[in-house]
Amino acid sequence: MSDGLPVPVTITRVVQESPGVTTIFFDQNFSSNPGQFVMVWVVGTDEIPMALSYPNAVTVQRVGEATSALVTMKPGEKIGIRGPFGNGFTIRGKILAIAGGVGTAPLLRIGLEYPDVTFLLGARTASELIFYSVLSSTCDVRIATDDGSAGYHGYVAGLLDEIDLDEYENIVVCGPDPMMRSVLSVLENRDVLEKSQFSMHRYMKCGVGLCGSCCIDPNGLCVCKDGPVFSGEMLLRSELGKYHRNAAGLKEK
Amino acid sequence: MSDGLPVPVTITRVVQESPGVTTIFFDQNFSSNPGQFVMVWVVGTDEIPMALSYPNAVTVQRVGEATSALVTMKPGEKIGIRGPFGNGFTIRGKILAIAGGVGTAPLLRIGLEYPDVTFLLGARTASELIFYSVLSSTCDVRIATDDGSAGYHGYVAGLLDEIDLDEYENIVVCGPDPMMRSVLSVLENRDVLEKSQFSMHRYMKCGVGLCGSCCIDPNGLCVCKDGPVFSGEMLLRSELGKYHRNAAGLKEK
Amino acid sequence: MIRLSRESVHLAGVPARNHLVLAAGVLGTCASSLSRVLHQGAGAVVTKSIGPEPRYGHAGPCVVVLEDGVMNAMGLPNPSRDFVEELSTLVNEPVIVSIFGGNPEEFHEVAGWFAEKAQAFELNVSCPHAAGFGAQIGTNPDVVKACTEAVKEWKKPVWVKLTPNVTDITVIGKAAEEGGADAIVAINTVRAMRISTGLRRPVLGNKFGGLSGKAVFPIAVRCVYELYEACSIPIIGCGGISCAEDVIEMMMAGAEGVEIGSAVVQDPEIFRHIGEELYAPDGISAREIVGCAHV
Amino acid sequence: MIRLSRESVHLAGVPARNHLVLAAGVLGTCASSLSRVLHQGAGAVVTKSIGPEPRYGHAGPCVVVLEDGVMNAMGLPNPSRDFVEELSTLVNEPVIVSIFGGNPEEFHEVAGWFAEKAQAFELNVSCPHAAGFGAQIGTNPDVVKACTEAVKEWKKPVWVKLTPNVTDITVIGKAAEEGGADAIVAINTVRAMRISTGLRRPVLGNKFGGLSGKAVFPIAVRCVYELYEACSIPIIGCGGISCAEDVIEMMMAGAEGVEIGSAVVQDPEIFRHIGEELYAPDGISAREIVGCAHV
Ligand SMILES: Cc1cc2nc3c(=O)[nH]c(=O)nc-3n(C[C@H](O)[C@H](O)[C@H](O)COP(=O)(O)OP(=O)(O)OC[C@H]3O[C@@H](n4cnc5c(N)ncnc54)[C@H](O)[C@@H]3O)c2cc1C
Ligand SMILES: Cc1cc2nc3c(=O)[nH]c(=O)nc-3n(C[C@H](O)[C@H](O)[C@H](O)COP(=O)(O)OP(=O)(O)OC[C@H]3O[C@@H](n4cnc5c(N)ncnc54)[C@H](O)[C@@H]3O)c2cc1C
Ligand SMILES: Cc1cc2nc3c(=O)[nH]c(=O)nc-3n(C[C@H](O)[C@H](O)[C@H](O)COP(=O)(O)O)c2cc1C
Ligand SMILES: Cc1cc2nc3c(=O)[nH]c(=O)nc-3n(C[C@H](O)[C@H](O)[C@H](O)COP(=O)(O)O)c2cc1C
Ligand code: FES
Ligand code: FES
Repeated sequence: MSDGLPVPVTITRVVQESPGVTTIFFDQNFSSNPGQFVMVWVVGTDEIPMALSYPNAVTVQRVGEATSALVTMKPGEKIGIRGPFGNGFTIRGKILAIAGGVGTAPLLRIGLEYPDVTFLLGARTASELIFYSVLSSTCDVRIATDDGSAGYHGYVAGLLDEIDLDEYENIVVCGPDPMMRSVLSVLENRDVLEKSQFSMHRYMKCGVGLCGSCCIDPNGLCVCKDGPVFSGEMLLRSELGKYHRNAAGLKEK
Repeated sequence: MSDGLPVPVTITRVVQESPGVTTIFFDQNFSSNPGQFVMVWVVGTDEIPMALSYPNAVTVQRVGEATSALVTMKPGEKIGIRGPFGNGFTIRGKILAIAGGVGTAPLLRIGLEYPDVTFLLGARTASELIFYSVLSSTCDVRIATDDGSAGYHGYVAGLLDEIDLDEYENIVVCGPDPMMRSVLSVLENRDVLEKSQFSMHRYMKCGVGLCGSCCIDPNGLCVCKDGPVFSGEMLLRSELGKYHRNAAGLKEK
Repeated sequence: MIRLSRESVHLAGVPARNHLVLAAGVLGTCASSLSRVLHQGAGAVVTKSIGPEPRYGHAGPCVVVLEDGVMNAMGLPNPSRDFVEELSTLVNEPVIVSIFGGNPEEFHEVAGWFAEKAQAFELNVSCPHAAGFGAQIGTNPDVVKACTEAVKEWKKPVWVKLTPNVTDITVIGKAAEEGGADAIVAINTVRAMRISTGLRRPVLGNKFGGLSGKAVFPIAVRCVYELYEACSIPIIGCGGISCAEDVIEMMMAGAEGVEIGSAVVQDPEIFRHIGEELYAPDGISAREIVGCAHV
Repeated sequence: MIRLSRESVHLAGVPARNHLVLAAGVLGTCASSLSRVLHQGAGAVVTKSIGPEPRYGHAGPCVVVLEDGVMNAMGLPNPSRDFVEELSTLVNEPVIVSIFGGNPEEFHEVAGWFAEKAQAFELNVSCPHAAGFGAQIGTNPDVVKACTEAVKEWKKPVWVKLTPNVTDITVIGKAAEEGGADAIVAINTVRAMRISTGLRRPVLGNKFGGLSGKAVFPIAVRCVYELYEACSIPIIGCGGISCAEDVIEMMMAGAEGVEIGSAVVQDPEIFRHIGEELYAPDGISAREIVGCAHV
């Protein structure tokens, strides 16, 4: 029976992108739209949502049990992949990509595969900037670090001051919730919300719009199925940057 | 869920073909090859195999409980239809159809729809001949009755003496087992077995090649799925005319 | 196809907008998603099952979508008492609160939190994959009866949701009825497992899970039919319903209303779509067909 | 995909040509059809269940093919003792005779007729839709044990085929093991019903029937997995297998061999086709994977 069981893949290459971030390549390509994600089964630990940074790779920030297990895996070991799931970005024309931390992963393919992309790359510190060199070969990359150790000193949203947003047909954003909320505010103030798309992350268990663990207020959409990419307009009056729900459904700041 | 459940149909017309044989028309056409059959659910009684005599009708000889219930049904009442099942006849060129009794039903459409058919119609007595008038408008019909009350006096196989079998590309046969065995012998003697096809009947419960109740010796083929139409060559060394199995799987003569 | 008239329905004590209810555990953790499902045409909604303590659920994978169904082992994740607050935006809506516990006292306690807010309770005595809860309670008629009685003290309609993973589901149905249940919901998921041959282990983090969706429809119809013959309280049919015809079939087996869960995977607007097909101005009353297949 | 080496296999006392066995009741009433299935590549075949008296079976419809499975209520039609004669052409073939009865004495009697001819017996204590037989025996561990012991007196391998329609299948599995069974076969069909909405009644003549085919595969895998943890005798997996990958999955759950039934509807040459996919000259031994998903 062929069905939606996890597809077993074998890890072929493990690349350390920064002290906390690792790209795991495997032996099978998954065709997807940039922004779609997969559920990665870290056997014996958990199954977690991850953007496909490449058609055959996920880029993982170590934050807890499953990500720690994943980044210490070796070539030859196996993981399971369900998906791709979700909608992905709609991309056309000149693009502004705004990424914070590991939020660069779902935007990477946009930077690599589309012709006219300006990429704003933010991180806490220089060593945590990921994909800088590969992106600089294809796009106009600008950098911001919270501690000023590289590029603009401050949050990535600050980089927007120097950018003429009217030039861009699409603005695509991914990063931590507070970063996305602040970018959202800037875009609202500069009246370009309608061309913005944000990739959200919420606690996910099923990935297929069934269990409800990833739903966001106030409209109850599923990040896994109706998203993860939502328009800025839709998110304006949402929970983004205010709270999210954890695995138990309890609200957390 | 759409699936293989019986399709409910409403009886539209009931036509008495002979004292013991009735055609039941219903409000839905089933596309089939001549020789295919359906399972007719006589609600509250049983489900029994029947050839489609017309795309929207079965022609029923009253022999027991289910057929008795069926022939007494009235327009407006409902029955269930599963199928069509089985292979049906392969028809090409000039055709000789040989029918005994209600075995005319699966051959009727051949007589009506194909251009060049000679139809040998047998019955015990004149009143039991069915479809004579409708067939005579489209084919060359010849008649045999066991008691000589109409046409040739004797079994339908006897009619073959006056026929040049070389003229025909296909010889299709349906009737009671003894009649089919005697036709088979004649065709073997006249060396035309390879162009003959016989429609078999055996006790059927599933109609789909699963339960095994319709299997015939010696090769274990399912009459419902591998048949009901078999080549004369195949049947030569079969149980045809010797025995068959009843609902319990017990052999009967 | 038979079509029903759009009538205001009382489903075993719950004033519902139609006969189609969202099943427990599906899009049921947030008031916002419950409200969305109501807007999309559900007649009523059942919440995620709420228990005495917050639970974070089993390790993943928690859900796999199969060709003809879904298998899940969520592990009853729920925010427990915080869910009372969550429901505050839904006070006058047709919301049935699903609850679970390890014994009658816990059922009683959890129900008490919601006694003001819920239109009715659904007792989950049937989840096949959470140790100490669900089916481990729901296979014992005495415990089912005691849990029903305990929740009935809050004087709200009580629906008891049964597991099909028993030798005789009517024994449990009768126990619920004796305990004072206003309705029986049948069925919860069927205990199941799939194994990843590539990874050589069960695909669900919990190994065992529950099968739902189309694959279980014939099992659910059978359970509803059996319960209709054995019990006198209303039955809500659940399990594998994915189109209007399935709803009619469940009703003919004996269900006064139905719950729908897994079918949202294939069609997130399933309630609207089924409603459009099921109801017609010249439709007949559901009363005419409920149980009519018992001939 | 994992492939197996074509090895001569002893399936719980039966010298089989491969791991793929025809399930009971499917093409199993004639020696000629059993022989045909063997020629098409089955490693062994189980006959239609034979009982103490000839039975003509339930009124039709007896079988309906669903989108993802089959539902049947044949009603155990069988020629009883006459079947001894039927099998005479198959004496040295890998034929397992399925038998049923209403009590241990009847099981003993029927088995006795075949003691010379059968390679092994399979006890049908699990048909979910024949009053007084099958599952009505197979839900009671004491009766299962007694029937097993009774047939074991004939000193042939005895496989006991279990029903999934019980609260805990391992209780019955252990009873069979205690009774001296050489193997457990899991599972028989799952009790089910479908209703014709057009005709307003259950579609099967017997109303209730048994679900088989793809829909039940996750239930069958679960049962085999549970039995593997509870019992020490070999398990034969059955239920919904329709491709080589399913065979591997069943083996990983704990099955040493498999039985295949409903899949013949979609593909009458299923044994040959699965065999071609499953076996390869450089395949591994089944021993390496049986039960390997128990981690
Ligand atoms: C659509 C989507 C795409 C993502 N893409 C990436 C990516 O490309 N790279 C990357 O490093 N991370 C990505 N994440 C985040 C990643 O899923 C979590 O970091 C990971 O699940 C943490 O698991 P853990 O066991 O290591 O941590 P835990 O200790 O379990 O949890 C740490 C934190 O991670 C989050 N988290 C844990 N489990 C989940 C889960 N099942 N679903 C969502 N969040 C969870 C919670 O906020 C939690 O507090 C993505 C998340 C989503 C929703
Ligand atoms: C492929 C096929 C096509 C047929 N087409 C026609 C047709 O067009 N017109 C027609 O009148 N008859 C047809 N028959 C025969 C018809 O199915 C039987 O006459 C009918 O099933 C008798 O049912 P009953 O309950 O009236 O009789 P019963 O009293 O049950 O049995 C009378 C005899 O009918 C036969 N029979 C009974 N049940 C079945 C069954 N389930 N399957 C096969 N035979 C059975 C047996 O030989 C039995 O001895 C066909 C049979 C087959 C196999
Ligand atoms: C992801 C998921 C979570 C579920 N959670 C619960 C739950 O918390 N409580 C409950 O009683 N049933 C739960 N169920 C069972 C469903 O409510 C329903 O009984 C079952 O899925 C059968 O219906 P369906 O085939 O329409 O999905 C859950 C089912 C699924 C698929
Ligand atoms: C038409 C039919 C008849 C059956 N008859 C029997 C039987 O006589 N004895 C028995 O033990 N099992 C019987 N079964 C059950 C099968 O042997 C098997 O256990 C079940 O169908 C599950 O396997 P499958 O999904 O591969 O068909 C029958 C199944 C079908 C579909
Ligand atoms: S993760 Fe289950 S609905 Fe989104
Ligand atoms: S009728 Fe069942 S196999 Fe032919």
